[in-house]
Amino acid sequence: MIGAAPILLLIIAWFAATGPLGLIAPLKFPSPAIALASLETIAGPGYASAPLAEHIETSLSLVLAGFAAATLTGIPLGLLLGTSRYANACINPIFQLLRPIAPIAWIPLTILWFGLGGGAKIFVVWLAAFAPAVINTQTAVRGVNRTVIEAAKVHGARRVNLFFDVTIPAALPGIFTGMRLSLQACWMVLVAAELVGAYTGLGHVMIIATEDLDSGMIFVAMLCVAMLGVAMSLLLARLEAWVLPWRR
Amino acid sequence: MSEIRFEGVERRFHRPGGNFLALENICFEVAEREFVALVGPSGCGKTTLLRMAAGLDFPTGGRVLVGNREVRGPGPDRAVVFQQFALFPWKTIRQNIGFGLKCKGTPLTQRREIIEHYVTLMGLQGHGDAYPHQLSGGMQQRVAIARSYALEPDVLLMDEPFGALDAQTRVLMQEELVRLARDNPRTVLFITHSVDEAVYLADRVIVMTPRPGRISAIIDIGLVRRTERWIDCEHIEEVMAQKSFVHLRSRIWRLLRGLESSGETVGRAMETGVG
Amino acid sequence: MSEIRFEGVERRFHRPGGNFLALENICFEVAEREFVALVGPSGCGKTTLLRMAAGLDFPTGGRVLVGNREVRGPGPDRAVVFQQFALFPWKTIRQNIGFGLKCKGTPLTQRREIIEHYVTLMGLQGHGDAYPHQLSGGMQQRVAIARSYALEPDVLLMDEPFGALDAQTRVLMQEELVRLARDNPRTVLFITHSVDEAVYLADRVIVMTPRPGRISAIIDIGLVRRTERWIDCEHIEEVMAQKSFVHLRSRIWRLLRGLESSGETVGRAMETGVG
Amino acid sequence: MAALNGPTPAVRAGTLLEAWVLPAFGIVTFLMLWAGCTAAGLAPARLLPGPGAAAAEFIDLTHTPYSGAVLQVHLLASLMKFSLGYGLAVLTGVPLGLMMGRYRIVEWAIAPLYESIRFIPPIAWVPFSILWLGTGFLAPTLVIFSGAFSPCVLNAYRGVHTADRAVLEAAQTLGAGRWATMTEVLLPAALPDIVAGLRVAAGFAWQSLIGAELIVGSTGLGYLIIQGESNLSSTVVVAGMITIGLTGAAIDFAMLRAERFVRRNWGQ
Amino acid sequence: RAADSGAFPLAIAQQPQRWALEWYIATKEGWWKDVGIDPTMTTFTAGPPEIAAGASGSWEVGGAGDLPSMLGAAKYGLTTIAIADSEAAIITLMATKDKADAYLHNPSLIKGKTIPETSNSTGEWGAAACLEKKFGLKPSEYHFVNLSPPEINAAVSSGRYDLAQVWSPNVYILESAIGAKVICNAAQVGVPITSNIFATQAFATAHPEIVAKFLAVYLRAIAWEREHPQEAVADLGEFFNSVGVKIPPAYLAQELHARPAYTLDEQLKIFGANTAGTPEIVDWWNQLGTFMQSVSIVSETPPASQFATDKYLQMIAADPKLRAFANDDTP
Ligand SMILES: Nc1ncnc2c1ncn2[C@@H]1O[C@H](COP(=O)(O)OP(=O)(O)OP(=O)(O)O)[C@@H](O)[C@H]1O
Ligand SMILES: Nc1ncnc2c1ncn2[C@@H]1O[C@H](COP(=O)(O)OP(=O)(O)OP(=O)(O)O)[C@@H](O)[C@H]1O
Ligand SMILES: [Mg+2]
Ligand SMILES: [Mg+2]
Repeated sequence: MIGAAPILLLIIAWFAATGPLGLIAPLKFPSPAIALASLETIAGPGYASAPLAEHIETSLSLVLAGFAAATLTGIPLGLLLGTSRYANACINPIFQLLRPIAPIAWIPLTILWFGLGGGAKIFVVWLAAFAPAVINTQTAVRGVNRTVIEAAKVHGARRVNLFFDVTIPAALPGIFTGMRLSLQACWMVLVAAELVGAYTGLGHVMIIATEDLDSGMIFVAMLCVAMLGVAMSLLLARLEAWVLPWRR
Repeated sequence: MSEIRFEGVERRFHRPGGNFLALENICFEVAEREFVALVGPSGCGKTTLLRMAAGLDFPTGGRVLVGNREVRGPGPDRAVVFQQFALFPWKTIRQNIGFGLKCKGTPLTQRREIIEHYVTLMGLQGHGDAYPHQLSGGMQQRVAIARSYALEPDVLLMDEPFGALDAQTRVLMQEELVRLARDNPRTVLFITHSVDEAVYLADRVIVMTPRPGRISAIIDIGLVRRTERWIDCEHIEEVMAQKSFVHLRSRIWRLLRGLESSGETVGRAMETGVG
Repeated sequence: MSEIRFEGVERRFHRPGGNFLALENICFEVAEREFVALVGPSGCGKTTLLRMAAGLDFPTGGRVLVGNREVRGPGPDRAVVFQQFALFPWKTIRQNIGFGLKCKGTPLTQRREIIEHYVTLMGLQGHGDAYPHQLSGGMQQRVAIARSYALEPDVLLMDEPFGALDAQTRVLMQEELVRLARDNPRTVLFITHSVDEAVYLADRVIVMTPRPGRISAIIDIGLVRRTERWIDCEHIEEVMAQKSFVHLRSRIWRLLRGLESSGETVGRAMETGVG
Repeated sequence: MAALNGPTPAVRAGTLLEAWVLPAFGIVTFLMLWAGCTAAGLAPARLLPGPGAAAAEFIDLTHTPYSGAVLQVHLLASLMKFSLGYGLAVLTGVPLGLMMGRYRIVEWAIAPLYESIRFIPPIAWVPFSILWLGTGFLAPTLVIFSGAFSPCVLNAYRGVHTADRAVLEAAQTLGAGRWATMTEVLLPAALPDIVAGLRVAAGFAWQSLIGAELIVGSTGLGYLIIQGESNLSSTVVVAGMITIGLTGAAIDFAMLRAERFVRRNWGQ
Repeated sequence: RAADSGAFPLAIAQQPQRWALEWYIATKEGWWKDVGIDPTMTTFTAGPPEIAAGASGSWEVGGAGDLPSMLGAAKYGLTTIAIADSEAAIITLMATKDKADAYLHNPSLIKGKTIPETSNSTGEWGAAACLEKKFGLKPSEYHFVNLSPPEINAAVSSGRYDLAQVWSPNVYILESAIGAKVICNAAQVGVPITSNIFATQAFATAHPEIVAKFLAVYLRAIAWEREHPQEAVADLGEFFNSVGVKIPPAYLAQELHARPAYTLDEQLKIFGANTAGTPEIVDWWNQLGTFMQSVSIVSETPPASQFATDKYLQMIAADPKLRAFANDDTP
């Protein structure tokens, strides 16, 4: 999905708009020079109490842990809600009620239950990434072609077979969509998660840079998040292609 | 104990405009190890009938019994070949064919053997590891047939299984089915649009009326087949050339064409006995 | 200007195991207003050929021309009836049939008229507002046929259009197609598994070899049809009873059965002229 | 005879159970767990009040202003921002996703930018949105938009890709133009996926809204919550959360109905 | 709206802080009309977004802590025109009830503790100074964790943390809710912290007389508070209520007392208008600038001359009518 040319065009447009054309004031959006200076600052001496590598390491491990937690809990719940009408009727209302509550709103309770350590941040990431995994899995399971299910049943599929040989493979494309959205949610909630007492991390950098009105640094942090997100999403796409060879 | 019985079956569908009566007062039975073919105009409810025997649909009136027990759901004792293939897109051809066996718990080596047998029988060599979307329509249907055959079930329910096959394969399959039915007879309910096929394969042919589907006539072929010793013919063309065959065939044709009045038809249905 | 020409067409597919040659050196043409039927074993590449004429697939060698211009994509000048219906599940039967007309910008009242005409012609009365999944397989195929017919295109590409129809409707449709072809002839490329159908309908029948698909023979029917005046027969059975018909039919059968050696076949393809 | 009842009565009993009994059971169990937790002291009332206290506060807030307005006014303020940002995201995101799924060239041009932007936390847009658009209605809208946009795009794109190819081809051979292909074929074919995307997007949008209100704005449910939190009035926080939950659930319910409708007519 | 009454529409940025009380009083007493200003208030929960909003022209005048003020000066020439209040006394380090005495007694117990605080704020500055000067701890001997004030409340009241950097009104909230105690404040260790009143440069150059009138209204409210302390306390309660701050009434007087505001004459003195040498205020700002550079909020601080001006205070002083108005001398 990634082509280099449009990105190059974009970078040229950015140079032109902030530089020679002067369309955008540096305070409102950094010019390449300012962004580069910010990058040098954070990569070398560091910013917001640590160098860039450390921030990246913190955020990356946080996202990975949160994503893993969300996937490992969200997909099973989605499968349950999708396959069992009764479980769905029972659990879905609670899920729907709790889901819209922003992770930020949970922060006080998070601090109460998990303190200000890694657990609290992972919990916040999990809160955000959980719902997309559940919803897409559930939708995918519901959408499984009925004739195919019938075909499996008449060939003697018991619940186990039906589940592992039909429901799961048929739902996998949808599950992967859910995982992609879930991964995105992980990164999206990074700032909120690192509101819960962070020393380092890209979200922390964003918070500090926001308070400092340092548009260059905000931009650098955004760029890092975007690039890490893209990299992880590409890995996920690879995984998907490998898991689903039967799709065109 | 695997005969199929329809007792006064009725099926209505809900449609936005109101109820839609698809089947009305269907009474017949397929005796154990009997081969019954169902013919009738498109939309008369053949598929619906078959789905009820499979346990995939339920009557809104009357009841359906298989082996003297009311049908409550699908099971591996009744294999179905669907009109629209219904293969598993995520399984290779081999995995598709082996699915039922896997569910049954057949050991791997034995399973492999059976799968290879059917891959060869259906002329699918070289496609065993392809996915369904990479095959032509006819090939997909052959996979679907193999998948059901591989289970060797007591009851076979087939919905136009040969409809998408080419003439060549179709004949091959018909002959194979007859051979199977001779060597190892099963209870078969078989839907087809080809009168030739029905007469060639079935012990009895059931002719249905258009909407709402009712039984118009039940024609006994088995007796003729036995007395005329069709079994001695090696090829289908030879059978089709027989006088008795042509006679039966045109009788069914006339029924389908509506050349016989419906009153007469009902009478005939009575006279042939079952229902 | 709507003839179809295949010039040395080749089609390879990528498969995990390597390239898969589906079609090889296909050369033939369908003249303007000619009706050509394509027969051949399942998986020999008939559908693929038709898709190329429709502009839905492209050759990996050679070229396909319609009306002297290379095919670059699909268009409403070439209507396609698909082997697997491909109806719009979210549109009612009427909306499905009227889709092409709507795209063309036919005014509503006129559209309604045309739709009603085809609903009646195809025996779909009372189902006009149902959704495809509420119809039987045969009815779905009738909708698909109506959808293409309604457009009255110059070129008709049909992939086993009558495969899922019941015998009755099938004969009706065949007769209707012949009537259409007589009153308002079109360029037709027609795939079928039924040799009878091919001989009854086509001006020429093209027989293909199994994998990789090549042209095995091209048999001219038109001449016989005209000299023997099949057109005078009212019903299909009468035509089928004619000596000339039976002769052509068994010749194609023998070709398909592989009773003629492939060398002979190629010679015959040459002799019949086109390619 | 047993068979005479057929499937219909069983189905009806199922829907009654499904529509009312089980959901009620679920909610009641949840409330009891909640009440139990607070009563047992697993969470001090200062941080997590019991359901009773929260409900009382909820009722109280509907007529006693808190942070300058009553609950309804806060809710309305949030809903206005939500509808604008979310509506904008749907109206631009879904067509974009369809286009990306349909046309290689659009995919090629847009995908890289889209793919990278979608990971950026909506809250990270807060400073830029304030710098560009000030504190009016538009800054929170931009933040909400950035949260809701990408599920719309992604699911529409996915929907096109998983749509039945044969149907698309049929439309093309019937002479469907670009517009007709888009609106009459791709959109309905992708609709089940799109609706799932809209549900996720609504969730993301709510979350971003709250995030935005925490930082800018002097009305809205997010603002109410943050004020409650500052004042250690946990009842206000929980009442605010419940309002958010109920509203979000209502939005989701509407989506679900739409999805059901779509699926029924699609024959699934 | 503005055109009808002929009043000048003015967008004002405020925070739910004690120093915004003056505008509340002015509105309540109807003083805006007297100077021909029609104000629109926007409430921000914190300084940084307020300063950012100023860059896009969302407001023309306002108030905020001195750190955001200086940030705005460095970024886009925000001009401080007066001191809002002095708040060193309410920038505190608090400890939970059970630990407060122990920490005061034996500061070495603080070693190795995790202390929630708000990074890059004057609060951090004050807390660090407290820990260093009052308790003799080096930065390496404790851990600061960055949290926003509401989360600090949650963290301390959850019982997991027993020390925190807190400013008002959270000081009172924690005190009343869980009995936490102040163990040090910035005033005790001599850190000068203020909140400021400012105007965007573009607006100040275009409408100096409006800025002066706006400031006169603010100063008049300060003078009025001196004369009506009881009413001021009540008004503070009302104001806090309207912006969603809930503190027990008992603390309202304390809040007013702990955060002194300055009348026109006092402001002129602080700005050093009448004395030679470095004005007091310049010294404060130099200290603040050093702190901001040390935590790399800005790479260099703007000179005081660019950061602040007493021009508008002088304009009021020079205009007898306005001066009388600002001193609340009018009958
Ligand atoms: N789910 C459904 N909802 C409404 N009507 C339905 C449904 N399924 C089938 N029908 C109707 O019931 C009738 C019988 O359908 P069925 O599929 O059994 O026909 P059929 O005899 O198999 O036809 P064909 O030979 O064309 O496959 C048809 O008129 C069809 O429209
Ligand atoms: N997308 C694809 N990928 C790989 N192989 C394909 C693909 N599509 C078709 N094939 C192969 O090309 C060959 C020809 O297929 P095609 O569908 O044209 O056959 P057909 O003659 O129409 O058969 P039938 O009569 O059974 O419909 C088959 O062997 C099939 O497996
Ligand atoms: Mg059927
Ligand atoms: Mg085909």
